[in-house]
Amino acid sequence: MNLTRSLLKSNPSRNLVLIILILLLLPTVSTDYFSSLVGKAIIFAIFAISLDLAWGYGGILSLGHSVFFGLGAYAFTITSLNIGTPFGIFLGIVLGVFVPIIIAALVSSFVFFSKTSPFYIGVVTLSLALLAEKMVIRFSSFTGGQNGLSGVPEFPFYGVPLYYFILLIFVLVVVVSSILVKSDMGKIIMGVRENEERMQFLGFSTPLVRTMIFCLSGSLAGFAGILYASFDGFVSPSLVGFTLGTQVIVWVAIGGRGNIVGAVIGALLINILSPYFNEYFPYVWQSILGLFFIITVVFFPKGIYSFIDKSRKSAVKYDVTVKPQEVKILNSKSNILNINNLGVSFGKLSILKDLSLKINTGELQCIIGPNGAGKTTLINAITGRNNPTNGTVVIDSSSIEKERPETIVDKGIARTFQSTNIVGNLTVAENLQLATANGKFQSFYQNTKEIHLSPSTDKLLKLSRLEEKMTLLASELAHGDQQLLELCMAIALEPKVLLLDEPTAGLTGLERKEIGKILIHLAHEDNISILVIEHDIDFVKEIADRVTVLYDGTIAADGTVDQITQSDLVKKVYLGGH
Amino acid sequence: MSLSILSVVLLNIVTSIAIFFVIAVGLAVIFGLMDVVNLAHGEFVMLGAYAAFITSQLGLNPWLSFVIAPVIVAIFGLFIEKILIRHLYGKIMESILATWGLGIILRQVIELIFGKDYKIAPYPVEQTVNVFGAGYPVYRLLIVVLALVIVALLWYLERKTNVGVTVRAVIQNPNLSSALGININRVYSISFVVGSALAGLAGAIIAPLVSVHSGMGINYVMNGFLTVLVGGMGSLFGLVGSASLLGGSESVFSFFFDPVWGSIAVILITIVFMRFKKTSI
Amino acid sequence: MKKIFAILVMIVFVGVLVACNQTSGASNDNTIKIGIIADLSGSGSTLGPGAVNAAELAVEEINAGGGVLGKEVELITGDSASDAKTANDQAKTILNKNKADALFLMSNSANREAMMSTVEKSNKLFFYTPIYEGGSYGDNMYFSGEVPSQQIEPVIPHIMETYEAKKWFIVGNDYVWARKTSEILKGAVEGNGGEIVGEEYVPMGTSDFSTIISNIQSADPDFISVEVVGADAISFVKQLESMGLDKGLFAYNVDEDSIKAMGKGAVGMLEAASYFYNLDTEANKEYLKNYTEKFGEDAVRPNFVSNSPYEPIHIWAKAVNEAGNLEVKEVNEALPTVTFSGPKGEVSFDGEGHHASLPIFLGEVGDDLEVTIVKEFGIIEP
Amino acid sequence: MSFIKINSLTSGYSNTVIIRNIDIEVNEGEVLCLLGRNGVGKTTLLKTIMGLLPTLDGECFVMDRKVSGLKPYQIANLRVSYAPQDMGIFPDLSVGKNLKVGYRGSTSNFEEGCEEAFVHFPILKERLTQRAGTLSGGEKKMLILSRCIVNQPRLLILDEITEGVQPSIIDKFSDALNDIKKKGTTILLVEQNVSFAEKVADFYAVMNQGEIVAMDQMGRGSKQKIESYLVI
Repeated sequence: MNLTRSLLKSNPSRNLVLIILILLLLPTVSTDYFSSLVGKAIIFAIFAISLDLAWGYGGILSLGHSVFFGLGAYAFTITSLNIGTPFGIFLGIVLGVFVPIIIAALVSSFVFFSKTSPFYIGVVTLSLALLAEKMVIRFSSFTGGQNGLSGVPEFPFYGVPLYYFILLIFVLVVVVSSILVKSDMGKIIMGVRENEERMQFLGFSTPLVRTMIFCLSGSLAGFAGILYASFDGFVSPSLVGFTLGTQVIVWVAIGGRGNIVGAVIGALLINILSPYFNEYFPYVWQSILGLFFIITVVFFPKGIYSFIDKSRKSAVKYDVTVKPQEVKILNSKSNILNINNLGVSFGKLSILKDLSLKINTGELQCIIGPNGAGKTTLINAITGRNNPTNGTVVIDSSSIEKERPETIVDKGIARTFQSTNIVGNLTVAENLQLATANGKFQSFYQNTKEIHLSPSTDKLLKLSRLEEKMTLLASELAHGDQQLLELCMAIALEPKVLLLDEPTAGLTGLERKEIGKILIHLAHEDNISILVIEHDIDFVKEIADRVTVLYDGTIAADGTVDQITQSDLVKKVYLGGH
Repeated sequence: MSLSILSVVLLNIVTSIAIFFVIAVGLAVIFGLMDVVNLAHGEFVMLGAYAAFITSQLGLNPWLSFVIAPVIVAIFGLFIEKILIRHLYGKIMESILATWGLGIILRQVIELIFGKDYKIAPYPVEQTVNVFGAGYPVYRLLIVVLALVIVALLWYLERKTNVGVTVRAVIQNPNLSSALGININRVYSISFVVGSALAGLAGAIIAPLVSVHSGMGINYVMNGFLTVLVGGMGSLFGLVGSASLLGGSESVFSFFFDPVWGSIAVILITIVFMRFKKTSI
Repeated sequence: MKKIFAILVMIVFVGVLVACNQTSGASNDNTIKIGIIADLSGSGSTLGPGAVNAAELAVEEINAGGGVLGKEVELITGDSASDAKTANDQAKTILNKNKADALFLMSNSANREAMMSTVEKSNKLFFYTPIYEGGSYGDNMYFSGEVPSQQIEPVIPHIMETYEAKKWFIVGNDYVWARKTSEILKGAVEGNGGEIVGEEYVPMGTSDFSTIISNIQSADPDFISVEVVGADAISFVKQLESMGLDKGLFAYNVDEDSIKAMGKGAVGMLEAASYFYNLDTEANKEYLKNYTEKFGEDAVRPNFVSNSPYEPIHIWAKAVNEAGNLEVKEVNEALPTVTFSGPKGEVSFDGEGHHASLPIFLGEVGDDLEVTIVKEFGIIEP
Repeated sequence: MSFIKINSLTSGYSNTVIIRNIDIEVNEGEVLCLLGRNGVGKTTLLKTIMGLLPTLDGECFVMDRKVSGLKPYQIANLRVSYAPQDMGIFPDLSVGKNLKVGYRGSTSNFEEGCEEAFVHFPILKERLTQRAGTLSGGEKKMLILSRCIVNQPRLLILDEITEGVQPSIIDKFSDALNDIKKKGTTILLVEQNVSFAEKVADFYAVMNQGEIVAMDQMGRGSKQKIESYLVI
């Protein structure tokens, strides 16, 4: 019951319930013709939800979502027509859902698991739509070619009138997808949309998250395709083609992306109204629709639903609980991270040259060096942002130099970035919650309002006064606070090794002192090995156990603060005449 | 295969590449510069073809269509930039949707003005040249020459004048460019107008080869779009290369297998090529 | 405030729905409704407006002659947008919402297939009017266009003999009609001692035929069977001409406006169809006079594709009057018994396959790009 | 006659006011340094003067011309050079082309300006054809300052030009700025590095929470005073 109440509580849910009620009562007051029109519109609304899951929530620009819709329709039609009997129909339904999943998984493995631009997925899906349409026409012996296939068997309805059956499925889809996007997993999906890199360095396999949501979206689109084929009794190449792919984007965009209600409203509105435009203005109806799209896109880029739903992300309170302090086996002064002969080069330009470095347990080590010495590159190479050209990086006797960032995080290495890297569109609390997930997939239905923090994270949270700002959006924080939040998130991962890239840039002296204390505490009390890139030599003097000087891609000096500041070499290359 | 057929086939490949290029170049200017995907590009090409048709209807020399079409479409482009495209800079998704709507409207407006029937634009030259015994139309060779002229002109603009630096600066960082004294809106308007003019020229170039009708643009916009994607943004020679790759493989596959495989090859090459290309959008 | 606004928007939305719904109810007892769906926009739109004209003229003539069962016939027009989904939506609008008694479709086969289940469920009469690949059947469905056998079987022996056409090359769009036509053409050519030296199928919307033309050059046929349609056919013939290829051309599905757009390349092309604008008969002259009177000098010229709804509408009216009521079963029985004589000659449906027997003419394109009839084959059964 | 005159300027992002009621006057040839903790609105003020953010209230004059409401490029064309805090270069253009962007003078003047900049930053001359994106952080800042020198501005606006620059290079920055100052250029700069500010500025202003809380001539003892504000 809690679930129903929470669904009814927020504004969008109430609107959805209203829409569903209207649809439920519709057949009692309307003609068969109108019900069948609306029935089809409802199927397209399911299709629109599937796109919205991928595009609006997952940030996956799918320009050819019709491929999944059409494949579902064709797989169902071909199977059920050729096999017949109830078995054929059920096999058709299974295939109609699984063929799109397989295609979505193939596309995902091709796109998400390599470094390509975010727009590439759009190109691939668009091309796929063009390709699928040509293939369907080419292999006409299976697909009926241009003429399509008719006589598609009806979905097994178990006596429920067709319209209500479709409505029932629609309600299910709406409820399930609303729960999904609000769940803990939903937050992860949105986190990946907002800031893929940060999510990677929080230990999430972002390609896997994207693959998951894309396959889910594909299967839902395929299912909508099955319903469509069965409802309309006919499939044709246009179901897989580029035009339908564009149309569904238009529906979602007009309704409002990133919002289930918006997608539903857009799809219903356009699909119900266009036959009327066609009837009353047969020669210009498409232009009228075209004009409508343009006006919506240009003047109401958030879609028409944004007018109805002005509800801002409500300030949800989170309960913070603190884990008991873990007793760590103190293996002090042993080295935890070994870097041997590490080399990084981009083309002919070599940034790091055969660099070897050991990081000791519980030690706070600072790296200084002139600009361009390769300090950030070193951190990038350790954390898998740029895989090194040669050499090894070993943590706890396992080599990580060829691993992906999330695997490295899993081994216990956390980092921050020079320019802050947080999930701006989520609240401070949600950012922390993502960090405490430790890269694991979370519940697909629960919406946890609890954060389970490690004692040191909790300490930092209190010291930084971020505790008072938990309900703010991360993007609304001041620059310094954002930097602190990022540090909190890195510590929340409970790493063995913490790599910080200029954590105090842009902070005042007082703030620096506070952070310095926390860092010392983390290293000496919680036994975390910390590597800090720092410019401010006074700050370094305050905090460092050990200082390493990086110059021209190699280590120029290594030792205590005093040893380093006395060194002539260091004076020459770094401190200038001071 | 006889020598004459072989040479005709080779010439066909070259002209196909030239056609791919002239269609894509206007789209590339607009996409590369403004992050605006002009899905109505095909309709701009169609307008160019109608301009060629009008030229012949007015009894003017068909050669004039190569001037009239770019000018008419450029003026139209200026108008569209002012009322629509201006709102879409840097918004890829919105631009796709809005220009899709624009394309629909353009098709229907052209139908209302000129009717729905097929129009013809005459060839400026009708002669054929003898290639190892087979006749080959001079006009197709002219397309290649025109494509080369466009390449040379754009190359000169990009490399040899300050226009190139300005344009590339605006692509990379519009805000900074503005703070350095560049009127970015003017750069955008001009680029959109240049892109439109190139689309118009493309329309005039292909008009004599095909039937001119309101729906003709749809056949071109996708290949143009794929060519731009493979060629990369703001790189003239990248575009020439991608037109060669896609146009060439379409011709070769069409000749040895069948035209459906030709168009399938174009799509597959695009997907695979972009996956392994280092710098992409 | 937000809530009130939200509820207001919802009310407006519902209001629109209800309003849309209201319009469907009213049916006027004094009229009998029929519907025509044609491609008024999209790829097929060159032929759509002519089809609506033909239908309007037929309905006007029927009403002038006393209507059907003493009532006036009302024509409802729908745009298929050359798209299957839209075509089906329009079929539903016409049959289910407006309760028309017969639906006439002048569009491609895919759009016909798309509306099949709608038509079957409605239990109304359905007429598919343009040229198509043949082979379809439905209890309440009638097909009045040319099928490949009508255009090929009587015609090919004549062409092969008269024009010494032994070697044929097929160029078609990759879809059912062209494949079916090719199949029948192959039988006819090979049965008369000729051979097919090559065949190529291109996707719809192909604009560059240069590689196809290279293939034709190397195969060196006497005649090319032109099975590409619409804009593609125009591009094909124009490019054929520009490459200097002078082969015989035989077409089935090229309307006369398209021939004009092909220019010089079309000169000498042969085409078999049930109607040409230049048909030199009294009936046709009369028809064209009425047509021009109604739609003006600038109206699109009727051709065998776009004008195809004209005859079946008349036949339907005659059959309903014959049956004496609108019961589908009785009209079905009456339909094979009536014959309508219009501009092309006598047209009638056979009771078995529900296809039309049509007169077939062979036309040749002259230097002025007008078609002259060079041979009449009489009424050919489907 | 003051060169820059700002009257009760209020500005911010969409609905959030970041700075309010700022009054500043700078005479021609003077250098004013804005100091303050992070997030107090220093960058916002500079962006508002440059027209990159909308003025919500008040007005701003440069050389007696009202610049509030003008577009950034119009302000730049009054010979105002601006060095933003981040993203100040075009990473895919070469160093040479970066210097050229927006330059409108004659070629000979351009070359002269370049030579002037290379006196201070000879490393840029070596890297003229290198892609600017491959420069190190400090070199990028050199490039940004050099572009300002090349344009021979009458007003120079610098946003944390020394951020992330090593101490030995910072000295060169102050030398360069003092050279520009000698030519009568007015300079407005935002700094975190108080010692650097001390070396180049005539006046300083300290900002806190969107307002100016102190403004004085730079001189002996200023550093202590400023630092007392910064540790509040």
